[in-house]
Amino acid sequence: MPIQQIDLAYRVKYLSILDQEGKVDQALDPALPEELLLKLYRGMVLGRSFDERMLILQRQGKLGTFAPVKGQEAQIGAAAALEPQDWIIPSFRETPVEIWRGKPMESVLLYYSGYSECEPLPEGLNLLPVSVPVGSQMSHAVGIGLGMKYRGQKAVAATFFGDGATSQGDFHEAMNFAAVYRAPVIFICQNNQWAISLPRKRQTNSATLAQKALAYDMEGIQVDGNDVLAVYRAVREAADRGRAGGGPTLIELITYRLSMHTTADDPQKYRSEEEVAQWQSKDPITRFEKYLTNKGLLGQQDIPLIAQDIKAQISQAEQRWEQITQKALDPLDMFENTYAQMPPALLDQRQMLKRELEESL
Amino acid sequence: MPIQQIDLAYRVKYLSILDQEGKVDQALDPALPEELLLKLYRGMVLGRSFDERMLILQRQGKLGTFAPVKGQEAQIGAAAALEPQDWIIPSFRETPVEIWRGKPMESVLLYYSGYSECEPLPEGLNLLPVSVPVGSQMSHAVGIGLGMKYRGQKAVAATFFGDGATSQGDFHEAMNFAAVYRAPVIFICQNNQWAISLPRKRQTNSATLAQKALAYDMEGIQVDGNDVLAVYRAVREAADRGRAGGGPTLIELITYRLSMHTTADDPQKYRSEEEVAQWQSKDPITRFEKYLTNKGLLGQQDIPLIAQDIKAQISQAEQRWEQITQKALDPLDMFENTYAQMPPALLDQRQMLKRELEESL
Amino acid sequence: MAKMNMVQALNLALAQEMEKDDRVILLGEDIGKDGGVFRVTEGLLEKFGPERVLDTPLAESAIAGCSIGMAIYGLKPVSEMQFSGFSYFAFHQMEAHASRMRNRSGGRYTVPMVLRAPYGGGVRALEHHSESREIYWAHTPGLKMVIPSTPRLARALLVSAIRDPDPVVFYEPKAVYRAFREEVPEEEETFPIGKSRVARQGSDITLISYGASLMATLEAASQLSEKDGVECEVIDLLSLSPMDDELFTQSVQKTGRAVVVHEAHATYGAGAEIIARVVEKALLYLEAPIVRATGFDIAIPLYQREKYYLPTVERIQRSVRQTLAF
Amino acid sequence: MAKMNMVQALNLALAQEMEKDDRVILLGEDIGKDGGVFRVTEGLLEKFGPERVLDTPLAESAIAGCSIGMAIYGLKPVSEMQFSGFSYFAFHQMEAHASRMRNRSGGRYTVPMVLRAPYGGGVRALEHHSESREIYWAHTPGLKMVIPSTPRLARALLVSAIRDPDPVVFYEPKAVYRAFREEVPEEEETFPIGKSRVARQGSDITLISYGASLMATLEAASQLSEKDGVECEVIDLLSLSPMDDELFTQSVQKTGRAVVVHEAHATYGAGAEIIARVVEKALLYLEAPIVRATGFDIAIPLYQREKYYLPTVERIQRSVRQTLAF
Ligand SMILES: Cc1ncc(C[n+]2csc(CCOP(=O)(O)OP(=O)(O)O)c2C)c(N)n1
Ligand SMILES: Cc1ncc(C[n+]2csc(CCOP(=O)(O)OP(=O)(O)O)c2C)c(N)n1
Ligand SMILES: [Mg+2]
Ligand SMILES: [Mg+2]
Repeated sequence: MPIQQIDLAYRVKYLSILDQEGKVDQALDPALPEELLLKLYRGMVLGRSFDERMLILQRQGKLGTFAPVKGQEAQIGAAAALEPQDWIIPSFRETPVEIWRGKPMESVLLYYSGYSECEPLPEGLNLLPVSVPVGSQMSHAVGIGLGMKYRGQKAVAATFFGDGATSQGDFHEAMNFAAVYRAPVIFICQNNQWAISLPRKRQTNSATLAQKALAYDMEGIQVDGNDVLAVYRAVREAADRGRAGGGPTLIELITYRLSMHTTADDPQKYRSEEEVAQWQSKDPITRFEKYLTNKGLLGQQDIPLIAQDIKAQISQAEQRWEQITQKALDPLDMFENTYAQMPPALLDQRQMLKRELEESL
Repeated sequence: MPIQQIDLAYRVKYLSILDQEGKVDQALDPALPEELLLKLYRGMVLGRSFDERMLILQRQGKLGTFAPVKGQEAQIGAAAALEPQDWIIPSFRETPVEIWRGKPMESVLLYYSGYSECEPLPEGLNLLPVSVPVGSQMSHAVGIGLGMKYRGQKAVAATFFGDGATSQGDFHEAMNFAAVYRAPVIFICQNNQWAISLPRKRQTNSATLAQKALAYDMEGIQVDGNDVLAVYRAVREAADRGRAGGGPTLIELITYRLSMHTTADDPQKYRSEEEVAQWQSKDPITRFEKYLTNKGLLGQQDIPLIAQDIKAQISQAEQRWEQITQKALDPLDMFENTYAQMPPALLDQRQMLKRELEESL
Repeated sequence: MAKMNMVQALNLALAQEMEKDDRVILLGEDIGKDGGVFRVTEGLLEKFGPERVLDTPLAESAIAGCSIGMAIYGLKPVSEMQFSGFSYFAFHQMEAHASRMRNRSGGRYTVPMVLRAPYGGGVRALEHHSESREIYWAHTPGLKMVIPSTPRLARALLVSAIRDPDPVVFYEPKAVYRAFREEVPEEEETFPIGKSRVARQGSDITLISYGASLMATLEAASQLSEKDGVECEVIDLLSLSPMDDELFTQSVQKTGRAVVVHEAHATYGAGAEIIARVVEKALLYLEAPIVRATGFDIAIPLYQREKYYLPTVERIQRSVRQTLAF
Repeated sequence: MAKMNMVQALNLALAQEMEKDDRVILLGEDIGKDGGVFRVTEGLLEKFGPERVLDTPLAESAIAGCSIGMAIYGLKPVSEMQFSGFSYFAFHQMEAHASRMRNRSGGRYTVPMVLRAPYGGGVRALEHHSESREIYWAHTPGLKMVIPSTPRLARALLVSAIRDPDPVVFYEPKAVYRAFREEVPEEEETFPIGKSRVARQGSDITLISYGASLMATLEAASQLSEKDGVECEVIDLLSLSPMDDELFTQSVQKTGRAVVVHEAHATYGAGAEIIARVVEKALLYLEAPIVRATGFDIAIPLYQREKYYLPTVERIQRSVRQTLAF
């Protein structure tokens, strides 16, 4: 009949487990072991503390530009929900996730202090390096997911990106490929409300980012991204689905960047302090701290102890970092790893720089 | 509350007015003037005849590769629904639309016979040249739409593309921009079920292409693309909306490519004759012919007369085309129009070819 | 006349052209409220409103594609790629459409757009923020490719680029943005696209450079004059496409020797084309091989190693001495 | 040994490598049931199944991006861009990721992928189907760029490319696809990436070419020998990156003269780099300017004008005579 309605009955779920007061929804509580709950807490506190420390180092001129993560630490719920054989394909605001996965903090410091290739990542982490070109890493996750499928490996590839990244053509292409091939991929969008100075509402016209999944008939869900339990649960479910052959999932984490976009940015130019204050009250760490305290897992004296412990951990990493950079690294290293084997012209160039360096001694 | 449903109540409309028997749905009939109905008929027949003629010319070696349009002639409903101040940004399978808009048939022949830049389009057509790189022309429509908006012009930009093109990142970016800026753009997807050898179902996982509009909270509709009245109506509504500041629309025209992808393609390699036969019964011209006949607008004797008339029109265009190509066009022309002014190195190159040509005489 | 840095000079060019011509429209990421991450568009949103200064979603290909559409429609879009390292997301748009529309429409439609992008190393930036890949554009017929070296020239060239009837890719050397100030006249000034200039006169050897590398080249020239008594003629290329081969060829005919300096990779870099043109037009004047003092054939490293990658004053001097000693 | 055209030879390389190594996976538009629009992948879907021959949606950037992911994971993807003119949709993926992953991960991850693409003019194709823009890739550190000229070499080079530990962009000259047949051994054959070859020996002048232009170059050489008694040495470059500058430099040292032939645009084309290398390494041997017999600095025109654009046998001969007469 002429005007038919193709009813897609599409609804976007919004998942939240832990409210701002630290009260948990019993029915949805993933009931994680106490050890893991504490580990999650430590991970978040480490994320916050390391971020703060990096900011100081940056202001001291010891680090270059980097992207602070403050306010988005509940992201580690995602890392925790994954298995070691799962791959993580991050963007540039996932330092806590990377550390959870096993990236040494000194590697992070080396990278942001402008030493690049000197220390390769530990083997077997299944963690790709930071990806700076926005949106470009998602199709790598699809490729890795297809690889897993081809090899019959029961694993998933989880890729992280921001709200701004959803505007990129590469986002669309990766989502489409993943859905067409039912690849075991989790698309984790950290919707932190801003892409530098562009607010989420002007980034795209849709009411939610999660609903973009419908364009591919893919599972999509919105999650309180400041609620580490909800993040955990949503990613776990997506991972289970992916492993079972159920294909990809888009997860929109509703969160907020409390700090600047990068250390080169001045957010006061484009957003109000009220907005920031509002979100400050939804802090993912405070909330989880209350929950753990209420649950009796965290005593009042534990909190400063953990904080101190983490500070010590960070300063050990700093020391290792300083040791590495003081090793008088050979600038000629920069010619390595462009190719497996250096071609003749590159050898000549290396030779030239070598001579230059010798003469300038 | 923890698991909320954000109900988007998204439904995709499917519009069809004229059925395969030529019966019209009175309630939806756009009630076009008789003159326009006959013009639409002529346009479709011309589209078909010109296509057939081009195929013969191609097989004779007089044309290079081109993309036949057979089965998709109802597309001119879209051209007819637009006003002259509206812009048309085509892909490569819109020859009938282009001719409707005023592109001379000899221009089409010149292009496909490998003479490119010699004859510019008539002025003021507001019609862009064919765009071969799939999906890349849509953002041009957005730019033109933004220009109209900036200038306060009450007009729209209509861009055509195929089902395959919806997989391109550029499609997504253009849709997103158009929705964000509420640009007066009509995205007309000719879903002809195939992108060369890839069937629509493997191009993307979504049940419809129209639903992709939800990713941008944009209007989206599916239309019987073999029904010229439905095409007309859907485009007219979208144009009205665009002019009134209501923003962009995605229109999915459900149609079928009855012929090969291009003259270099052999569709028997990848699709069944049954499928083609099924779609043949939905031919847009037969259906419209029945309707006009029933309506008393077309007598049995009119049909061959119109066909003859159109043949004559085509052969006049062919003659003009031959005249142009026999004019012994100057190969040095190819240096024109890369820049407004030829840079010195290009002048040298032109000079060099000139000498070469003189010496080879 | 006010002393301005390059950022201010570019801002002046944009503001004045927007004032003069309502077809000029700006598009880009964070160019509005934020004024651009380098502040080149600072204050323009306030002055000209959101219809003329479009803060776009994060999608370079659409920025370029929209600009192409706007230009065809009759506007003069000046779009910003936040860093040249991300301009390749828009590469196919520029390659397939911006560069060809005039040609493929037989002159009916044209694309008078400018694609601005900060480029190059030297400012401790992140990965992908320091590339110098101007050749991608310069090798593409139908595009013009310009790189200014000083505030005053940046202003004049940007005005010329905006007024140019063809698409211009306009790379801005980040390392020069705030490096020094120069008198920039308030009144209109243009500089012809396709022309180079002599940045320093000399008779012993010709140094050909552009963009941020020009600073190091001039410094090397002045040290060589002081220390070695060698007088370098320094050519500031400015336009990579169209290329002004006359000026540097004449200079090489005079000096018989040349060094090319740029931070782009040596292989298939601008130096190669410069050498090829000299060989074609002035081989017999050459008294020594032309040496390339350029970036290496590796992605520019993170900032701690940049000083080894970039053509430094020392590397340039070395190259000059090597050429003179040949 | 069977006589094969280049399409068949490429097909053989793919089939044999897939047989030998289950990490080899093909991705591309219409490469499955259709066998590729040029039939290079004909029969491979039937033989190896849809897990190894992926007919992809129409999205070049995702094809490249997926290939990068697969390669990192441990597979060896060989992806097809239907025409090189559309490979620029994937340019940013190759530039930002394929070319740098080894470097930026300190060697932890590598991208042993091949990006195949038919390129070049001469087959009466549509717009955007005949470009020769290999320099975009060759100027990008971290990528290798290869262009075979004959069936046998195509097979050998493709095998080497697949086995190469780094990403290789592999351009296939459409004009050669079915132009002639050559004996191609059934048993394994490779050809080292980064090496050129002497395609014809001679002592009067060196012609340096690659890809489809090699046919015209060899024909010109043979006519020059017959008509003028001039013996050209013809170098088939094969690898644009890494470039084998030794072989052609040695040849120019012997002959003292050279002509470069390619269908890519002259300006910033491969010829420029070749000339620069000769100047750097053998200036004093040069008895005449090196002439570039190349495509012009305009987009390759539609097919009626291609014969004026492409370096024809006549243009090459003219260039040789001009060089000899210098
Ligand atoms: C392709 C590309 N374009 C532009 C940039 C510059 N840039 C870096 S981050 C950013 C905003 C990203 O926003 P979003 O995706 O929301 O991530 P967030 O920074 O908020 O975590 C921009 C524009 C980039 N890195 N890559
Ligand atoms: C960017 C790009 N990639 C590949 C091609 C080659 N190609 C031409 S048409 C086509 C299929 C297009 O399918 P669709 O969008 O459905 O349009 P249709 O041909 O069915 O009208 C392909 C792959 C191209 N022209 N452009
Ligand atoms: Mg964000
Ligand atoms: Mg189609």
